[in-house]
Amino acid sequence: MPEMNLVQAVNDALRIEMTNDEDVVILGEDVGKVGGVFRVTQGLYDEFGEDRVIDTPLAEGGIIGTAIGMALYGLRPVPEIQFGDFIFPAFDQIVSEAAKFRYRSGGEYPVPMVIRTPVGGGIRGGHYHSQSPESLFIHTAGLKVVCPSNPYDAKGLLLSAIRDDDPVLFFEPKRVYRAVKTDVPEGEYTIDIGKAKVVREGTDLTVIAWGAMLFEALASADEVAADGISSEVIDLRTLWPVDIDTIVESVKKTGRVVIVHEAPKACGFGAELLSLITEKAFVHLEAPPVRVTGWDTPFPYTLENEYLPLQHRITPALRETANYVP
Amino acid sequence: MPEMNLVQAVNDALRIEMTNDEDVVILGEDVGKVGGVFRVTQGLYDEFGEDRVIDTPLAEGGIIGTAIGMALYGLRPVPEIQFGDFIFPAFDQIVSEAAKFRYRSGGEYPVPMVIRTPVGGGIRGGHYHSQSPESLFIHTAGLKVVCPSNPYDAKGLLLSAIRDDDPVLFFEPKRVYRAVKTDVPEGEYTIDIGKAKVVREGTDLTVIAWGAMLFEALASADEVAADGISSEVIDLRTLWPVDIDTIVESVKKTGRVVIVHEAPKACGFGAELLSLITEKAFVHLEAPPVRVTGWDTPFPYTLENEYLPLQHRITPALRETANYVP
Amino acid sequence: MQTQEQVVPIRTPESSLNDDVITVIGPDGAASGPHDPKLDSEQVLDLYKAMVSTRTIDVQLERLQRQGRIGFHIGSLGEEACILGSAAAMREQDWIFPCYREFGALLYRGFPLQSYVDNMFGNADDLVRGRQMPDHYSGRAHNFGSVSSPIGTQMTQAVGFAWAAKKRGDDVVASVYFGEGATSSAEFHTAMNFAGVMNAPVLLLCRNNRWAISVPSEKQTASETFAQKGIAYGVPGIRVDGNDVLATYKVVRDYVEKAAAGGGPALIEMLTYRVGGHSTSDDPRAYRVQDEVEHWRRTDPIVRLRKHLEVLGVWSDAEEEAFKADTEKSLKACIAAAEAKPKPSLASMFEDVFAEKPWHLKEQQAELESGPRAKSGH
Amino acid sequence: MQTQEQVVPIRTPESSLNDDVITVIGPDGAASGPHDPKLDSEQVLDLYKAMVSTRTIDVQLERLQRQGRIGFHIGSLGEEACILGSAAAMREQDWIFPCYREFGALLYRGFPLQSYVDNMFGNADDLVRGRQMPDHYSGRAHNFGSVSSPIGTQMTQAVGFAWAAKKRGDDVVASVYFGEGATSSAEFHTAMNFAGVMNAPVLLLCRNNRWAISVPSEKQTASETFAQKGIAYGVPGIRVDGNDVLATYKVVRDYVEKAAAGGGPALIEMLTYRVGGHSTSDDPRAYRVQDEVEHWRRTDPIVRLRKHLEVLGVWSDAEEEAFKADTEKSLKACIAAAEAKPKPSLASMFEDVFAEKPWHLKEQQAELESGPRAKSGH
Ligand SMILES: Cc1ncc(C[n+]2csc(CCOP(=O)(O)OP(=O)(O)O)c2C)c(N)n1
Ligand SMILES: Cc1ncc(C[n+]2csc(CCOP(=O)(O)OP(=O)(O)O)c2C)c(N)n1
Ligand SMILES: [Mg+2]
Ligand SMILES: [Mg+2]
Repeated sequence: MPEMNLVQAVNDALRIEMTNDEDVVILGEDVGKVGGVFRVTQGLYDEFGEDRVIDTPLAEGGIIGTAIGMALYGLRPVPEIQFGDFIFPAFDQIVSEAAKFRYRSGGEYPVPMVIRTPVGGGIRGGHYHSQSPESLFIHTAGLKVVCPSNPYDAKGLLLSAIRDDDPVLFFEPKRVYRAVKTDVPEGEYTIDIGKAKVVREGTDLTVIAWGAMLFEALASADEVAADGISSEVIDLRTLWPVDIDTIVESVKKTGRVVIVHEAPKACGFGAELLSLITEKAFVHLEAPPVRVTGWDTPFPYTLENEYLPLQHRITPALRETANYVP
Repeated sequence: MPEMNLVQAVNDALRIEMTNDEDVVILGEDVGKVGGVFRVTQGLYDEFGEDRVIDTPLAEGGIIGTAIGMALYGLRPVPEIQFGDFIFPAFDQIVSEAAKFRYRSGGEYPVPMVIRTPVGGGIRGGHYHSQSPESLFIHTAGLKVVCPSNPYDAKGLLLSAIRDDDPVLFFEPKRVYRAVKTDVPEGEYTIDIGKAKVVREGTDLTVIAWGAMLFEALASADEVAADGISSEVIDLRTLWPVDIDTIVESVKKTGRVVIVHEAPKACGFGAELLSLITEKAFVHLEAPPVRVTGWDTPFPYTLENEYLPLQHRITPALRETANYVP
Repeated sequence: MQTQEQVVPIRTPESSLNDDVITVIGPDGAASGPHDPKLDSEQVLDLYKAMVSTRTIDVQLERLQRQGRIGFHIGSLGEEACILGSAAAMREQDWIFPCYREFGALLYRGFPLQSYVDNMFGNADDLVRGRQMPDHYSGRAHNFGSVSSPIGTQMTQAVGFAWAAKKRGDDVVASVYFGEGATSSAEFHTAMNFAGVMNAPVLLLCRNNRWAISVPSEKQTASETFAQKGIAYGVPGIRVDGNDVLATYKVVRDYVEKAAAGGGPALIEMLTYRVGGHSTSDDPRAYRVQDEVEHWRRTDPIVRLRKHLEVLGVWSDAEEEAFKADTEKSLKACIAAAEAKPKPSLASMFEDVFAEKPWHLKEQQAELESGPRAKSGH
Repeated sequence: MQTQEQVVPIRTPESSLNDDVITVIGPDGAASGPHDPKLDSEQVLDLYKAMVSTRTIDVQLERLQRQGRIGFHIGSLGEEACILGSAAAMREQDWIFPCYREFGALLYRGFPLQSYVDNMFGNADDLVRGRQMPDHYSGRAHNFGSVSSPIGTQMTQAVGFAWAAKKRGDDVVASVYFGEGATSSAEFHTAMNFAGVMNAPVLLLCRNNRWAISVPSEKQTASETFAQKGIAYGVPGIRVDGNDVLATYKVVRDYVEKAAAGGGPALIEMLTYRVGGHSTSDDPRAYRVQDEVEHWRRTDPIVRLRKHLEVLGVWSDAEEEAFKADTEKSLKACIAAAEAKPKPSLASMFEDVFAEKPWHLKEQQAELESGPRAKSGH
């Protein structure tokens, strides 16, 4: 079984589905000849031609607006937004149009489309090459949001996303792009959208993370294991609709939970997770659920590692939560 | 003391500050001659001229982008977005620019600007004339968000907002525009941004609401009072930065809380409030905090009153929360 | 400033002059000139009837709204020629992406009047299930898009749709309607630019009806015409008399054929006038003078076409009365039926958000269905 | 399709032909023609030195980045003439809104080299407090805006800024830089349209350097030129040889004066070429042929101006070497100083989000300052 990094795994999934399905087209800035600024679409332009891998003018609103039109016709566009931070010029097309199209047309017009975009910090990108906008899209009814943490999941989830009949935001943790390699089976396989994965079993507390922060959570889990704290770590994989059963089951077992994400705290997805847990497992909670997140500031350049919820911030949170006595 | 509705109170505040300060300018679609589709700026065009009350071309991105430029020069623009649902073409200018300008420039470039826009349901506006986008802006570091529930607060808060040195989103509950009249003092007075108001004192549970839903919360509070349930109702007035002290103090007293808002539940502001309360008053909670919100669907037309968290949905929540036994 | 003379700016075209506006029907009602589509009287009569019934429906729906029986209507008073002339010029396999004033085009395409009226009431039979405001219909079965309120969003969608048809090798042209105010939107820019670069078979149909709610066209842009905006994108821009149904039909038809033949997109500015308020929520007396309205009433597209019918020697007052009466009769019947229909079910509110209902929507539906509203039958 | 002949589309201007491109410095190095700004040799030399030091700094910073001592640099190799010619044409009271390649203009305005280098290191003395990437500076004290990454956003801001100056009755013109790729952004459309309608004293300066990362200009738009996009907005569009510093200076200066006199906005397309990669993160060999680069090297703006200096009989190789050596020396000193400076404080991360720090940021700051990073001194 070949080893791949996340860039290669996403590229592999795209190649497979473009081979399977003539209707799958890629469009975006620099996705063609050069294969994207992160080289995720490398080789596809040569293999499938400029009608299947389209270098567009510099306008995210146009990329998503035309992609919606293609989906309305029956294609399965996979637009790329070069950085998640640059998705905002397309925000209106995503939240006002793609998200509501099926509903507002009484089911006449589904919009099968996967918006791929790199998110998160870790490459010293400062304000505009580091953000994690997931909660804005989770708040918008009609969108699915996926964020794999590793190459294996990335390939299986992307194949599911492209075959899904609803618009999916597919967030790729750019910090992981080349940092992590896993075995990735050749050919087709899918991972269900909406299913989380318990990546570490434990009994004392539950840690919920996704994307690049999963590895920080695991590192902290190992660190506190030395003090005899047993952490269960959940990789959400799909952010919305979230796998509530896996979360609640774990929290009922541990009674304690720490949620980790890069985005700012205020109205971040951590708030929704904390709320769902409190609503559904209130009587099982032995400690207040804790959020370890990016600060409520713009994303800084030099102090990136002080902004991000890295191991140095997660570990104390795990200790406090595990040792909490009312 | 004259009686005013919310439209008149906002208009009065605008007139006062435009008279005080030459640098205050209004710009937006239809704000001039006709005084806005809700007539909030009526008369200001005649009084202050087309250089102070500007009918712009049909482009929200241009309204906010040029308003930011005016603010950079030293003016205090008060752009109007005709409906909160149409703020998304300006989303990039608001979240990438206005919100981050002071920070990214090391304090060189503050952006004093008040974005006024009508929000919420209640006028049979369907998908695109009914939404409440507050959580998207609360999640974005660098923005203040205000939403008055009545004419008196609207005037005092708007005067504070225009004098504030940071960008403020001023959400006007359109359902309240002409439905509520209160005494409004003539001339100047301000209400501090960041201060909530306990509008009904109670001991059994805390109800948190704002804007149009405040009146539904109060109606339910009265309804359950008949069964001897004593509700404390808080009108947030400023959504962000939220008045955490008033909230926590009340919850510590009651131990039970119901949060009401029109926006969809997932990653709505209710999630942040519930999380803050759980983090700061965990040991005082006698029942799981409850959210009564819009459903996680687009905003419907015919079933508007089944979508909104009106009295018929708040009252059962108050009863259950008050009677909850673990 | 004298140094200016030395700098040669890009020359702006003279084509904004009125004599560049394509017209066919003269003051005497006769059709003439190179743009006469030379339709037979059947076809002309067919267009005339569509325009008359469109207006009849508009008038009735406005009344209905004033009576409080429907919540809202946005109409096309005075714009019938540009809407129906262009719609008729599209071939059966072509697609129409609406703005919000084109119900006449929808019905011309064969969309059932009853379905349209059900949409005006948002009842259980409304094809969009009462989820959107009146006049926010959707007509996939008739190669017709879906109305949404945000200005301009349909334009880039139409471009992508047309490109997709071309990629599949289908003989399909897409047309998209919008007002002159919408040319200020980001969507217009992106749609025009992508259409040009992709050489998409799409026609951008601009109803220049002079007003964007209360904002007159001269406040939308400093360019002399809207058609000249095509120059920024290497896309031809044409101005046609939008109150002349024959001229509109011909120009649109020519560019449909050009696009179908691989000739790419076009921007067509249709000069017309919004005789009514912006919608039933608007009173234009607050911002425009009645003289202007009167001036345009004299160029009323229906009066003009009627004159042409006289030249053709078809149609009579009697036939007209009978036709109007029929239209009103069938409309009244549809209204009566629509008004009697129930609201959509509570369950319908939670459907079609996704292809399959996720757990959280099942929970929320159960919550509503176990609440007082379910019992009271809302 | 024969019916086409009958339809007269808006004529597109011929002004996209190259002979419409304004040039002053000929192949022989002599300045001639109506657009010669007739600067004295001091002024020309001043421009030349600015261009040379800009390039020297570019070269050094690229090296620094390859050595891993700075994280990123985005330069202006080959674009020095259009950047400095236009910057020099702005009057002292005028404002410059940058894209991200205009550090040469920033320094020309008197911004301290040390401050610029501190920004490249994001250290404690960086005026933007290490919050943004390198080359994302801010220069209010020098009538210079703030760099942000999102393409195009500075354009509408410059229009509003210019309008505000006009409203205040101040004699200020704003100029805003952007690349040809940015003309596809919504911001370009809105900025041009608002500038035209508001008759704002603003110059939109398009650096047409042929590439938008890997996308060539012909894929950005189907229009023949970028200047002709002005026609869509009733705004004059001019094309100038952006590798000819004298022509650029003159054209920009003329329109500065026109705007200052109430003549309104202009779009100026400056034809140049991005000789280097898009940034230090980019390797252009992946998408363009070396011949193209070589061709443009022959029109190198510095070589061309040097030739003109020879005609003027000023400047020598010796002076040039000495000047470059000086520049490198002072740059090296700034780098050494910047590298030795500490990081910004943890506290600085929580400042300037708002004018006053709210409770939640105080809490978050306390949390970080009580954690291991504070102790480890990060
Ligand atoms: C993005 C957005 N902004 C504002 C509005 C409010 N609005 C609805 S119609 C309209 C005017 C449109 O004018 P025009 O494009 O000329 O079309 P017309 O109504 O004249 O047919 C405005 C401002 C909207 N629907 N969407
Ligand atoms: C909204 C947005 N989309 C995408 C990007 C990524 N990006 C940075 S520069 C660039 C190309 C810009 O080309 P051009 O406008 O010609 O300017 P140049 O770099 O050539 O000076 C792109 C696509 C961005 N910064 N912002
Ligand atoms: Mg109009
Ligand atoms: Mg470029």
